[in-house]
Amino acid sequence: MEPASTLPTLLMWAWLLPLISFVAILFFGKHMGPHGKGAAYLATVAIVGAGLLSFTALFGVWLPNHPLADAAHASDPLHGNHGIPDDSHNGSHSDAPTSAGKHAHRAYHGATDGGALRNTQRDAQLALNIQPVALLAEHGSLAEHGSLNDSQAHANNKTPPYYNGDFYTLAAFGPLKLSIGYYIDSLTVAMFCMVALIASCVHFYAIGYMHDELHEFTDSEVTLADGQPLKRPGRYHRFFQYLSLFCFSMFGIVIAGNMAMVFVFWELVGICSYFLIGFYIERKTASTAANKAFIVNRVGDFGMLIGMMALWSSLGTFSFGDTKDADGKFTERGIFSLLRTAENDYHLKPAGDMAFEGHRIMPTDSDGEVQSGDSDNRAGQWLLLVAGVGIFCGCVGKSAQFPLHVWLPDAMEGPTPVSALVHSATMVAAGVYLAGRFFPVFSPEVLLVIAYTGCITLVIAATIAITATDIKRVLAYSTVSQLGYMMLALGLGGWVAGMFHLFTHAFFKSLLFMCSGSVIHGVHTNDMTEMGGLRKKMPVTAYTMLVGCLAIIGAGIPLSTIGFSGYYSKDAIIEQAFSFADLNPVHWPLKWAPVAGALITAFYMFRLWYMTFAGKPRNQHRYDHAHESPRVMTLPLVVLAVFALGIGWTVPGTSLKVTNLLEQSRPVGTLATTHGELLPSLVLPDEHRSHEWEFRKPAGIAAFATAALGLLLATVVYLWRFLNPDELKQRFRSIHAVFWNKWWFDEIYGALIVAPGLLLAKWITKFDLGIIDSIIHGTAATCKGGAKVVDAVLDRTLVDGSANGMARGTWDLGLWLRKIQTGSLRQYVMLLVISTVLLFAAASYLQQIIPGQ
Amino acid sequence: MAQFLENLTLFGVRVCPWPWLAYGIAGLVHIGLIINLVAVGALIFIWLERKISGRIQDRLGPTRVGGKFGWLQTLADGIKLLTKEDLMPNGADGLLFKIAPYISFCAAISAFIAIPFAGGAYPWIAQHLNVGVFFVLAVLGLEVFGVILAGYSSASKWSLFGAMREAAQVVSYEVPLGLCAVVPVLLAGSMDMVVIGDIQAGLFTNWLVFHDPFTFIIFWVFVTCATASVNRAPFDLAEAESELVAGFHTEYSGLRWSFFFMAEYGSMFSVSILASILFLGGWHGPFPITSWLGLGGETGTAGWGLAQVLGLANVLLKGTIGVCIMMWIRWTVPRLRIDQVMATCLKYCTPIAAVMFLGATCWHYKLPNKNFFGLQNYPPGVYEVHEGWDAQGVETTDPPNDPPTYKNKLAGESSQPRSASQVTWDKTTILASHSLNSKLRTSPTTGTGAGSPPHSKKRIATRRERSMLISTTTNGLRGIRSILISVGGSC
Amino acid sequence: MEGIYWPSVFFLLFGGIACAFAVAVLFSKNIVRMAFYLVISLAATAGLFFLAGADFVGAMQLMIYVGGTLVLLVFGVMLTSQERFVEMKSDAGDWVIGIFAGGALLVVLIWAAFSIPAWQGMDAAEANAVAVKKTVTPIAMGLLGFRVDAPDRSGYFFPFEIVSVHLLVVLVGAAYLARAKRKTTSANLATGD
Amino acid sequence: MPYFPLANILTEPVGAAHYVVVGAILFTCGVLCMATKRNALGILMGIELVLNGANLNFIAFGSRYLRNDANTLGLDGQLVALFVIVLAAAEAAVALAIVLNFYNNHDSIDVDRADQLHG
Repeated sequence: MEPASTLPTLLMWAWLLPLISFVAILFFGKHMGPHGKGAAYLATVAIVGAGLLSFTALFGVWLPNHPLADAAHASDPLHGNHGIPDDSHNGSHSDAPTSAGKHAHRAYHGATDGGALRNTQRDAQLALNIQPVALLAEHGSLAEHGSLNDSQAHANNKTPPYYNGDFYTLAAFGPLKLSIGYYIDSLTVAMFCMVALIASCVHFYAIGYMHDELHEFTDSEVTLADGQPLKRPGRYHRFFQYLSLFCFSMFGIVIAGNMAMVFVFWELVGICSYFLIGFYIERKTASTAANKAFIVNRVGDFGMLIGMMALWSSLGTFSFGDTKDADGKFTERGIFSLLRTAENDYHLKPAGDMAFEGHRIMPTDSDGEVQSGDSDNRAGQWLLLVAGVGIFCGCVGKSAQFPLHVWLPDAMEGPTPVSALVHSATMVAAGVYLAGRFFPVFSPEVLLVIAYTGCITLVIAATIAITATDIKRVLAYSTVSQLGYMMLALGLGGWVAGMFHLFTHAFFKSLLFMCSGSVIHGVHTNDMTEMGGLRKKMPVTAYTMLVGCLAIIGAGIPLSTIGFSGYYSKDAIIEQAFSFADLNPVHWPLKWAPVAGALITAFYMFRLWYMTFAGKPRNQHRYDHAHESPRVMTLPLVVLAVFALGIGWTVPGTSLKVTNLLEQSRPVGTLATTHGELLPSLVLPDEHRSHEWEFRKPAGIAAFATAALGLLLATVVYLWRFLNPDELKQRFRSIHAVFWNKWWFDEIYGALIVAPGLLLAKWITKFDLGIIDSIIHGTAATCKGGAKVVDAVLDRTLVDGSANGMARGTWDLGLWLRKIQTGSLRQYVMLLVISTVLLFAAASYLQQIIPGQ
Repeated sequence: MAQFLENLTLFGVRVCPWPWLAYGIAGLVHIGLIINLVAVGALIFIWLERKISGRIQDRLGPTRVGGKFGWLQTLADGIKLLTKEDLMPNGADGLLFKIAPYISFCAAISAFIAIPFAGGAYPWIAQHLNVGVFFVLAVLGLEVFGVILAGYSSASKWSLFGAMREAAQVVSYEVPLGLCAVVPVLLAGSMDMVVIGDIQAGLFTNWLVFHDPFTFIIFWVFVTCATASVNRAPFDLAEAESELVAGFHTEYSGLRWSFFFMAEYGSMFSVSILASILFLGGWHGPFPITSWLGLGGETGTAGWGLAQVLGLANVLLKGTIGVCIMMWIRWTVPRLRIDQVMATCLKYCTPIAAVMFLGATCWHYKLPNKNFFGLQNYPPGVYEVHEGWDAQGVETTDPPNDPPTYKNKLAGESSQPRSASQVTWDKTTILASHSLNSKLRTSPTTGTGAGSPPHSKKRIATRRERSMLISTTTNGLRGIRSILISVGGSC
Repeated sequence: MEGIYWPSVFFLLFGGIACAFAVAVLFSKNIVRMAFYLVISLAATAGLFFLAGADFVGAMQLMIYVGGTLVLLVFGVMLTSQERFVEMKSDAGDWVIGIFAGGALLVVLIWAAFSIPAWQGMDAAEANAVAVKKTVTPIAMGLLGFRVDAPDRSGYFFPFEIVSVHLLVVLVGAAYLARAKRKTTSANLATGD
Repeated sequence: MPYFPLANILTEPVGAAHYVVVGAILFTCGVLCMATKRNALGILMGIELVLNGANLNFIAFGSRYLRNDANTLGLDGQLVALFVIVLAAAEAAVALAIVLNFYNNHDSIDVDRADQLHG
């Protein structure tokens, strides 16, 4: 199997299958089976087929050709170069910033087999957690070496293995090429598998969940003018049509080989979420929520466009990967390799043109006061900042980060399977995925912005989730909060941690949402205050949801490798935060926010679980009618529960685990401690540093302690009822008000943006009506008057006169010619014959009398 | 025939000193043979029809005249018809009324001009036309003209209705009939009936009806359309006794009436022979007995003659069986209504024929030279198109020392005295046509032009025709070209 | 008999028949007989085509004109065959003008035909030397766009397609024009008209 | 004055001119049919004659037996004649349909009655 050809083919078909399904349902959906039921099967078959292709790509093509770290160190380009010390770079980094003493970590000096040693240590540590004390001791000894040697001595990581190319070139405008391309590395393949797996579960689940739509649907939430609830034909096939398009779009983002294609599919994902959130379009709330999601995303996309323009105008390409010819020479360089060149040891450095372009946006900044780097370089750095923040703006919108997080909770108006998909694998994942994909472009300053955004988001969202009573809304804010975790991890340099959390979160969040959907399906309400005690009625839902809750709070045995999936990823993030804060004590909030977030997460998740499943029923009527969902819905729950439990584990007997897979596509040049150019004090630690015991221990203990504390609090308040939540609410009324009203974000936006916008529009309307219209009316009146004059003088006498004269002449001629037209066919023929003969005669005669013949 | 007579010498004296005399005698002999075939055939078929209808209706049929089977019954009928009064209605258009039966009869006979009765290099055929299939269909279409004139000139409403129905029916059925006939033409790459018949040599699996599923289906469509186009039951609307008394021949009696019947049986016979040549191997039996017995060989030998006679017997037998099947159908199936007749043609026969034509084309394109049984034993010459042009459209010139061929002799180029055994045959001559034109133009010079050298190189080039071999065993562009050329050859 | 050039004899025969029956068409009063004479004239024309080496066109003439067009014509004749239409006389004045004009036209045409020496024909030896060429395949290839006879001339594929579509349209249109009109008024229904 | 080689027509090959003469006769007869017949079908027959006369010319100018020089139409003559035949068939179908319609509307096939378009 040649991966360069098979991978794109497999993934292309995995990508196109949902499109085929979409097109088929679009045209024939209504006629597929009774009430369009066949559409569901078609869409499900398509996504399952895509999943099969994706897993084939992963296990059949990628893994055999790219063995994971343990299997073959030497052959792996990622790890291979760890063992090769790069002496040539020692000098260039000797003037690297301060705090070298604090960089007491792995220092690999030349001749030894340090790389292999380190790898062995790290993998052993991650996989089996053997003898932490001994490892600590070894680290200690290494640290002494490190203090002796230069901390930057070890080489940066190269470009990860990838395959890129174009399926089809849409257009080429000079150097700018718009193409449908692919960029496939292990992240792409893993994302395909994850998206397809979750989407398959969602499809199966939706087959059961959406069965109301099979027949005429009575929407009890929409009241018509006559007081009757709205009745409308079911839109079963339409739902699956959108789902297919959604999956297709997400696959498109993941496989995209250039920024332009990302943007196209980015917008497709947006429009799909618009369709799906507004699926119950007759409900005012749903249509408003859909509009809100769409418009808020536009704000982010505006920034993304700016970022794209900045990159394009200075780099001249949209492509991620390098294009090489058969000899391995570059024919066209991608963004990543332009910004992180091998000459520069894969450190981020503005490309040549960026300085020039940078001057345009930062003209006054040319007289730099910072000694590091010349003025041109600083201008380029500013441009990189603009580009990075711009791209990140898109991610902010899509991944619902502060301050654009307001749309995601409202997106609850869509059907629950959509929420499960939007909140786990597709829409919001797209933002994090893009941030991960563009990671090599982000300078440390941009990463700091990302980190703070994620930090704020995670705290705010978590606090709102505490007070929400709508079961889906709690989960929605939990999603926002978890996305904040991911962004925080990325911003702190923890690429693997962030992406890993994306994967684990996808599984347990989709599980949680589908469980909540199952609950809603069972009790027909979203309100947790009307639930309670459902554990007995719907055991499968309850216990799978319990698995989800445990996963999201990161339950596990501290400092071990045993735990739910969230345990691995969340601990990795907190470790990264500790590692970062160790180097940058100024940014202490970034250290404590995730810890605090873990506490709140545990609290609100178990609040949710207790309110729903434990205790006594609060609404006996609803409790009596509650029932377990059909098997087509619970089966995906169980599947997802298994994954939520075990996605972070190593496959026994192999080194196959998600982090190892992700490590293979670690972005170029991110395995080194770097420093900000614009903020020289900012130090971005190498991610591997966070795995050291020094940070593992406090982080693990903190995470466990906070989670346990949160769980305990929730138990105390909501299960044992030692503390009455209503009394607490009364006591902390002001804080509750803040949380309950979602920090008044919607109101603030309404007052700051929407109201001034409306006011401005009103003024402009007045300007339009009063001034512009009067100008136009005046002009029109003038023209009209002029025309009247011309009409009277010129038109009526001269033009009309001549036209009438011609008409009269024609009329008279016609009257005269009329006599010839007798209407008799035979006379016409006779005329023809006679005139032919006459013509012949005339021609012959003329031929004779004309001289010179 | 004409060539034979032209060169025939008895006791050292040429029998025909002038070529036109040879042609005249040959023509008379052909005409006599054909008229005899149609007339005697009609006698036999009428008797056969009465016997068959009798047996089908559980009675004996004619038994009296001529012995046990009543085999002279038709002769007696004929004598009776001859002695009948020749009536003509008062309001009739005399000229047309009188001439109409002869038109039908002539058309029926004319069809036999182009029908070969035995194939081979020297086919037994009155006039070897290279557009034979086309000619036969055209002439069969003419037969309706007599019917229409008869219907009109009888000054009878019954007759007029019959003629109108006949006109509508025949004109409609010519379309699917032509479509069906095009398929064998396509497969053979020629409209020459001799070629079409000769490609089906060998086992019966080589018959074009077994060439592929499409030809098998289209054969039955052909049978249906042929039945309709010769105006036989269940399509005999023009003479529907129950509604129109006797249709177009209501007012006819005596010999004129019998001419219509001879025309009908003649055309039945001709379409049956046409079907047998197009689909059922023609003069080739189901098993190649002649080649097993080692017959054939040099033209003019006894073995060859025996083989030709066997072929003749095959053709006549197949034609007779076809006629018998038509009779069987007539006495089994009730007559359709006129709208049903038209629906059968327009809604069923034409679309089926069109689709089958397409299918056969695709088969021929995808599996050239292969039939339904997966055999590959069509003679290679089947898929060669022999013309005076090569694939690039350039006229080819001959090597100067080519052996003299049939064409050369026909053109009178060679001065050697020819006997049939001396003539060298090659593949091209099978397809060589000698149209009316070429015969008229070249034959007078054979006597006078003997010994005259070839005039110029150009003349040689144009006289000699080279074969253009189109390989059909390869697909792709060349395959497409072969289809184009065979379609072109069949158009 | 020895000096007779037989193609010319057949030309005279066919041409004579064609002209004679064309004149018969002109002077016949009965519409059905006109059709009959026309058939004979056209069949003789087909013979002339054969004689000129255009055997395929001749066969087409037989099949389409004589077999198809005239059947249609006769069909029309019968549909309208009422006594008053079978023989419709024209004015004598029309005849006089027609004969004079037509005669003048004929004279002009014949005079023109014989005034070009290249059209006079070849001598016998030259005519005998002309090669016999079959026309079916070249015509078919020409219709399919390949000119095997004259590679420098263009093929007729496109006109062929246009004519095919044209025929289809014409036949549909003709069927539409000639379709039976439904009598819709209730009065007609009541009276059985 | 042109040379009329009628004397030796039996012993010499005919030329294109002879064909043209036959075509001219057919043409003239057709034209006169159109000009004198009152029956619409007669006019149709005249058209057929005219087309045949024209066809005869095409065939004659394309025939290498009648005029064997480089200026012959060659197969083009035959191809054009084919098109004429096919179009004549189409024309006849339409014309018959028109005539039948005319008959249905006017209960007559007298073309002299079809003079609504007179001036």
